[in-house]
Amino acid sequence: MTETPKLTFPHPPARPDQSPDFSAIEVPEAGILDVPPLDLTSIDARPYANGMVRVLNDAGEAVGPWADYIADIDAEALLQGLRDMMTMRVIDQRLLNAQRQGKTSFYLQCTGEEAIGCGFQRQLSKGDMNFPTYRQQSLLIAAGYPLEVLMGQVYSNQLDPLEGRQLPVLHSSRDYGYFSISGNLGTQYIQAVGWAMANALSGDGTIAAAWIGDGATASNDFHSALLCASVYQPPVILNIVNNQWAISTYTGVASGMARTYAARARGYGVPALRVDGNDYLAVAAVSRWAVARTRAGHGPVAIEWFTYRVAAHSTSDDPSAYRPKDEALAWPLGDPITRLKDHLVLTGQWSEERHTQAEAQIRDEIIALQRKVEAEGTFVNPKPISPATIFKGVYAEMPPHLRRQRQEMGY
Amino acid sequence: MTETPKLTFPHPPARPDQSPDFSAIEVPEAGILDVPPLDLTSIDARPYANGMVRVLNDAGEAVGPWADYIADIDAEALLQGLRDMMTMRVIDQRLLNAQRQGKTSFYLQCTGEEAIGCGFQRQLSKGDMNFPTYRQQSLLIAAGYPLEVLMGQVYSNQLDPLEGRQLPVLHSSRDYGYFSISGNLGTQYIQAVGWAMANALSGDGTIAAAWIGDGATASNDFHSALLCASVYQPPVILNIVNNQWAISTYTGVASGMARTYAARARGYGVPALRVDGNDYLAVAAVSRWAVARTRAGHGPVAIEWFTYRVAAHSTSDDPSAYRPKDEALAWPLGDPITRLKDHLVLTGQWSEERHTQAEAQIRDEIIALQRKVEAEGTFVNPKPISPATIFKGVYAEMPPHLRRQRQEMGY
Amino acid sequence: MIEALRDAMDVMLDRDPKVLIFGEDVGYFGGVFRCTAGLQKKYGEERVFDTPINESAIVGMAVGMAAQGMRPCVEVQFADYVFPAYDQITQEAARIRHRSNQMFSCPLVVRMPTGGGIFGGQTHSQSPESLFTHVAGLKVVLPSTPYDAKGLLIAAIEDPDPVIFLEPKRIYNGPFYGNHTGKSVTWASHPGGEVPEGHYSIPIGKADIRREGTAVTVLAYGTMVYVADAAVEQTGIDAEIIDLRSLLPLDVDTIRASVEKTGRCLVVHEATRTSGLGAELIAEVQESCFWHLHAPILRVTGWDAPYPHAAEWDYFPSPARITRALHQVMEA
Amino acid sequence: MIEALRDAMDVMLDRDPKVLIFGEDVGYFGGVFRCTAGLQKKYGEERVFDTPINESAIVGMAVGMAAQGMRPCVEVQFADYVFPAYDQITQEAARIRHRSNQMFSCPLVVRMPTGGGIFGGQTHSQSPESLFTHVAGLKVVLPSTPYDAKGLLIAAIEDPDPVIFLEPKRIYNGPFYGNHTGKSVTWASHPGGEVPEGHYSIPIGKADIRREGTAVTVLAYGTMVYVADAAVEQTGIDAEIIDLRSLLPLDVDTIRASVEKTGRCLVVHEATRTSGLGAELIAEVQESCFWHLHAPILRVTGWDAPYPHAAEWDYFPSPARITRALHQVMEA
Ligand SMILES: Cc1ncc(C[n+]2csc(CCOP(=O)(O)OP(=O)(O)O)c2C)c(N)n1
Ligand SMILES: Cc1ncc(C[n+]2csc(CCOP(=O)(O)OP(=O)(O)O)c2C)c(N)n1
Ligand SMILES: [Mg+2]
Ligand SMILES: [Mg+2]
Repeated sequence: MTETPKLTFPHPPARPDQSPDFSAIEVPEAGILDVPPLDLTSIDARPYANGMVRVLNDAGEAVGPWADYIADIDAEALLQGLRDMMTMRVIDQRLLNAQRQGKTSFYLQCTGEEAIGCGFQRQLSKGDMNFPTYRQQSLLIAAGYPLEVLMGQVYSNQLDPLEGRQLPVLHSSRDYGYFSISGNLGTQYIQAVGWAMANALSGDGTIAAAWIGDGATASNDFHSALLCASVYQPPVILNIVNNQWAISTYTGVASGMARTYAARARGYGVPALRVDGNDYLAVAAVSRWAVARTRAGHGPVAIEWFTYRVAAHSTSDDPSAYRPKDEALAWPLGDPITRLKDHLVLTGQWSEERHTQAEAQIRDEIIALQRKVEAEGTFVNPKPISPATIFKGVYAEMPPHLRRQRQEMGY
Repeated sequence: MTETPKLTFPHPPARPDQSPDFSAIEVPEAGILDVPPLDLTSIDARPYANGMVRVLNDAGEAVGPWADYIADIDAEALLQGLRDMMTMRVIDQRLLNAQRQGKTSFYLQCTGEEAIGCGFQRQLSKGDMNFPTYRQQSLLIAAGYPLEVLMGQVYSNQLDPLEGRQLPVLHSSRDYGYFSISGNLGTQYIQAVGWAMANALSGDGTIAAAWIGDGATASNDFHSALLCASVYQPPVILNIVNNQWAISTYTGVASGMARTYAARARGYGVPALRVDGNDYLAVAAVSRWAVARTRAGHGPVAIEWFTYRVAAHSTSDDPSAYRPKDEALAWPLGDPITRLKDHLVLTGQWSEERHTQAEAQIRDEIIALQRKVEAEGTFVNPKPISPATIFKGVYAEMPPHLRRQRQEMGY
Repeated sequence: MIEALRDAMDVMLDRDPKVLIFGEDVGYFGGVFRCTAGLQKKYGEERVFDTPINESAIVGMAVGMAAQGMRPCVEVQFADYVFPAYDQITQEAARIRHRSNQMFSCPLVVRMPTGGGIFGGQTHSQSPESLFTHVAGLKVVLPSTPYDAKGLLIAAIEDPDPVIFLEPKRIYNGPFYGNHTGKSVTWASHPGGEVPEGHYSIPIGKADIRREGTAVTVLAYGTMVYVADAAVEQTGIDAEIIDLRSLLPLDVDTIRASVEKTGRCLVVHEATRTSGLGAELIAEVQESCFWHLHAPILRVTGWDAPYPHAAEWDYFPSPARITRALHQVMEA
Repeated sequence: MIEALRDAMDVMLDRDPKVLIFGEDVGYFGGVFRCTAGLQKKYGEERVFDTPINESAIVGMAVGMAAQGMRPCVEVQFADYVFPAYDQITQEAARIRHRSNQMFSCPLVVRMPTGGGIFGGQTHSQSPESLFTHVAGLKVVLPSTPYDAKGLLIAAIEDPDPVIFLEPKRIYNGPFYGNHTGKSVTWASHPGGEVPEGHYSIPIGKADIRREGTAVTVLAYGTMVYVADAAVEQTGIDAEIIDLRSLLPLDVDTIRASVEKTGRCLVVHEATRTSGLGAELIAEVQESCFWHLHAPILRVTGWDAPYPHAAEWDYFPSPARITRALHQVMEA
């Protein structure tokens, strides 16, 4: 018991000079939580917000009620999920390399988190809209977004639908349900709530899905979103990707003494679940449940995806300065690709050889595609866009002062 | 069970054309909750956040563990509390009148909420700092703030320590532990956290108390404050005055589906209690506990004071347009002055006659004082302050451009 | 002007099911200035509703709705309270069209009462217009008559891009010529108070020549148009008074034509001087009319200090101050 | 410049136990630009610490601490992310001294990297200075050399009022003359890179004449000082280049003296043009030096559009654009 007030400062379990240590992270057994009714209330969501939905156990088996809930997802669909994740990872590797070669100014990987976007997106329907952050490329992969367009954006080249306006990875696609990404953290969260309100008002049957990182839950817009979702009950899924880090800052600085981010959401009266984000089956199951609930008009739901940021924050970051080098290896929830692969091998739907083969094939395809994309321009070898494009789309119609400035520019 | 998403819009229990209806408000019995240990955690605070600490029962008796906790508060102190509240109410009435006579531009009452500020302030010590809103005048009354200064501020006259800078009721007093009030809702909440952090860092043993209305809990700074308090554990008490209304907007628009505001705070990992704010003894007891806890270094605590805004929002407002006229009479927690008076009468420490007498005496004193104060200038009869005061204190030292502007003004 | 604004929203709610109105106290009650009174009753809660007290949430929701195709027209209770929403307005609403290369757009309106003159003190009196005119992607409008208020608000709601719509609260109920002890005038007795029924709009980006003249150009907007009127009347100087109406984009053509004619220019606004809109006006005029100028362009503005409560009229740009400046510009 | 800034904080942490440093990633890691590297280790977590990702919380805490007597110097990771804190900065920090009639004050510093040139796109490149220079109660500082950076940051931390401290990130590591394909220069080889040890300060409010000249006055700050240098060199025009350093308050005396001498003036900044600081500079100069001016004052600025990622160098005010403007000002 303290005697005088002293401040606390949350610390990660280990720093670079220490061994990774995740002993404080409780990993509940797979399969122990029920599938709640679609109209789950925030009060009844308590065990889901403080616990963790997991389907794949350590042996690689799919167990418990949530496994049953998605028993109809067949081998083909699971293999597609595996391929989505593998594709994502290869693209991350290739574009990271491209950045190292100076072919793009910036890149940012989602390594270790592939299951979340890949598994979630496959449960959405056409017309649904994601409001992603910069680390949700996996949604685009699973949505079937043309990879050359995705890469073109990263190279800011002729294939970039944004004509070089945005930083690499800040994609935008109305058709593939991917809202224009802001560099300002958090802003998309309340926008998703507004979009979902419009969905409800127009009765078009579509829903919205907001995405945010654990660090950015500290933002004001996270609060606004939870609050307004609780007040108006629009069809929105509020996803929180807790990957333990926000650049160099440990997740404890964003959570404080709160048990989980899901519990924080529950404080607003929004039902919330915490889910093993490295378990493709758990992701698929909870996503399917959440989408069904939301589409049926039971109001908002929050999901905390528990995962680990394996890569650096971005190409501007070097995590060895603030966390143990092999912390990712110690992560108790494993690697999402390995876990799904092991499950499929165990159940006889896949084999190690086919996996190795598939890996090589995906890599080759992407390398070939990448060459084609790079021919359309890279950072070191650009095919310039007219500078006048700067003035395009500031407004729907160009006002006189912009016309004068464009002339001043020489166009 | 709905089939398609539809928005909800929270409604008050009754509108002007309806009878007041508080049947949905659960009023727990007095005396049923224990006094928790000073190091109460947010997890263990559950019954306190969802329930309600009450000491005075319907018969006017002080009952239960919280009554015992303050058994040493003697008759004199309780009578002082009664006088504080009565003084506050008379001042509110007199200044409301003054506004109606055009002697001040604006006024804002705290009628019905007197117990909260009066009861809380008496538990603080010299050096502690409140970060109030515009409805916490009662803190100043109980702190012994000179009434002529308080009134002078409302008249923006020669006695106003702020020299007419601020709207009436936006007081400021370092010596009496009352931080400069902003007209922008919510901003003080995170500032209080910062102030308390400074207290902890300098180890001076003082604490901070933040105040906010139910409506303003929607503000970003409410969120920031809860979050940062949870992260750094400074010595701050986070008070929420839930008076059911925010101008014309029912508290449901600020709470959404959350059970209580205290529960929302608990979601951040901050222990929280809900308290009958019309029960002076409950206020005194919980305030004493919270101050002791905070000063002993157990970190932040949130308190939701459950009460009712009896008066109009301000002199610019007419509540008959949005709520039943006699809603206040139906309020299930009664009137704080009447309740404390009845208790004191019941226990033989006070009588109806002495009360009537005291009322008249307080009124006379305040009227006399008010005359003196009005002699120093009113809105219709100002004793002008030099216009050049506008430039004073924009900066510690006046920069050249302000000197030029002051000259341009003719000073 | 309140009725005109309400009328504009009424017309648009009626014409376009995508139009939504929301903000603090705007629903059941109809707004603290009564601008939305009766609209919830008429159009239902799904079209006109109350919000939590969080301006960034209000605008953030509106951004999402607008991107989806709705036409939200939201109220911020006082312009002084817009700052929590500043991020959503300047970094989001203003940017979404451009950053998505027109895949998404953001047709929304943020209405807010602006300016002093009601003894509101520093948090009910500010004029933040230049904090928005610096932001590419926004339009900024500030009407000075009920007629303009209605026509411009309709144009703002119909505009494909985000519009900041500032309402000079001092003239909500009638023109104000700067004499605060004088008797108040209502719009009923003023030509600008006549408001046609039904739908009409006034193009954003066009200034209005309120008074033709040859001696000096006075650039003003909102309440200051009337105070300038009064000062010009007092001096007898043949000033041309231009009511800007649209602060971004500016009607540079009209301004230039006038200053080329008069050779002198005075700018009047209530906002804090340094980096106020007056600075931009002066920069623009001196650049495009330099060779026509006979005298330095002066500005009469609010002081570089918070708006005081009691000394409000010492802060407010008075007819006396404008008169003095007019003489100064003419003498040079 | 990074070392100089760190050095300033180091000196102040050491001298004054009330000085606190915090912000996103500034603690253990030392900041994404490394400005605070090593300071937590040296002074402990109570003096230098990491915060949640919430800029309004960072500034809001700082306001409370400053009012209590501390001297917080906080970092906002990029100036583009300051907007959530805009309310706490402009309505609170800037106002507390005045509204409390000096009962409370708010001595805090908000540091933030500003400007483009690092391919950061629209959310890592903005120059929001004029959104702060409009706010009475604030001071706004923007150094262009390591020497100034250290002296001004020390002055800012010692200042009794809130200071917005903008750091031109393009010249964090060395001067930049506007040629992005050229080879990068480090501060080590530049006279402004010399930074004395220990405590010294440079008064806020004083501009620096970087280059004396008689033909035209160039007003610039931050990165643009170097780009202007390069343009002046190219043209051979005998320009006087003034590095403003303090944007609020402005050193009007130095500016006026120069323009009275040269009779011509050019303003250069990277921020969006409309209502940028250039407008205020032009307004001020034309008012105080009108009778000395031989030509309209021109401005070379960022375009009125979001800062693009790929076309960054078409947005950035280049030596070529400045050169053109210089000739134009000289020809008139
Ligand atoms: C408003 C704002 N503040 C700060 C930043 C700088 N920033 C970019 S990413 C980041 C960390 C975000 O962490 P988290 O939300 O956990 O997402 P993750 O990167 O882990 O996916 C920060 C601080 C920003 N982009 N926007
Ligand atoms: C940022 C901001 N937004 C809006 C307002 C306008 N406003 C003043 S008081 C008020 C209602 C506040 O209600 P609540 O917080 O419940 O406090 P109460 O008046 O009931 O004590 C509103 C909306 C404001 N002052 N500041
Ligand atoms: Mg993270
Ligand atoms: Mg209230």
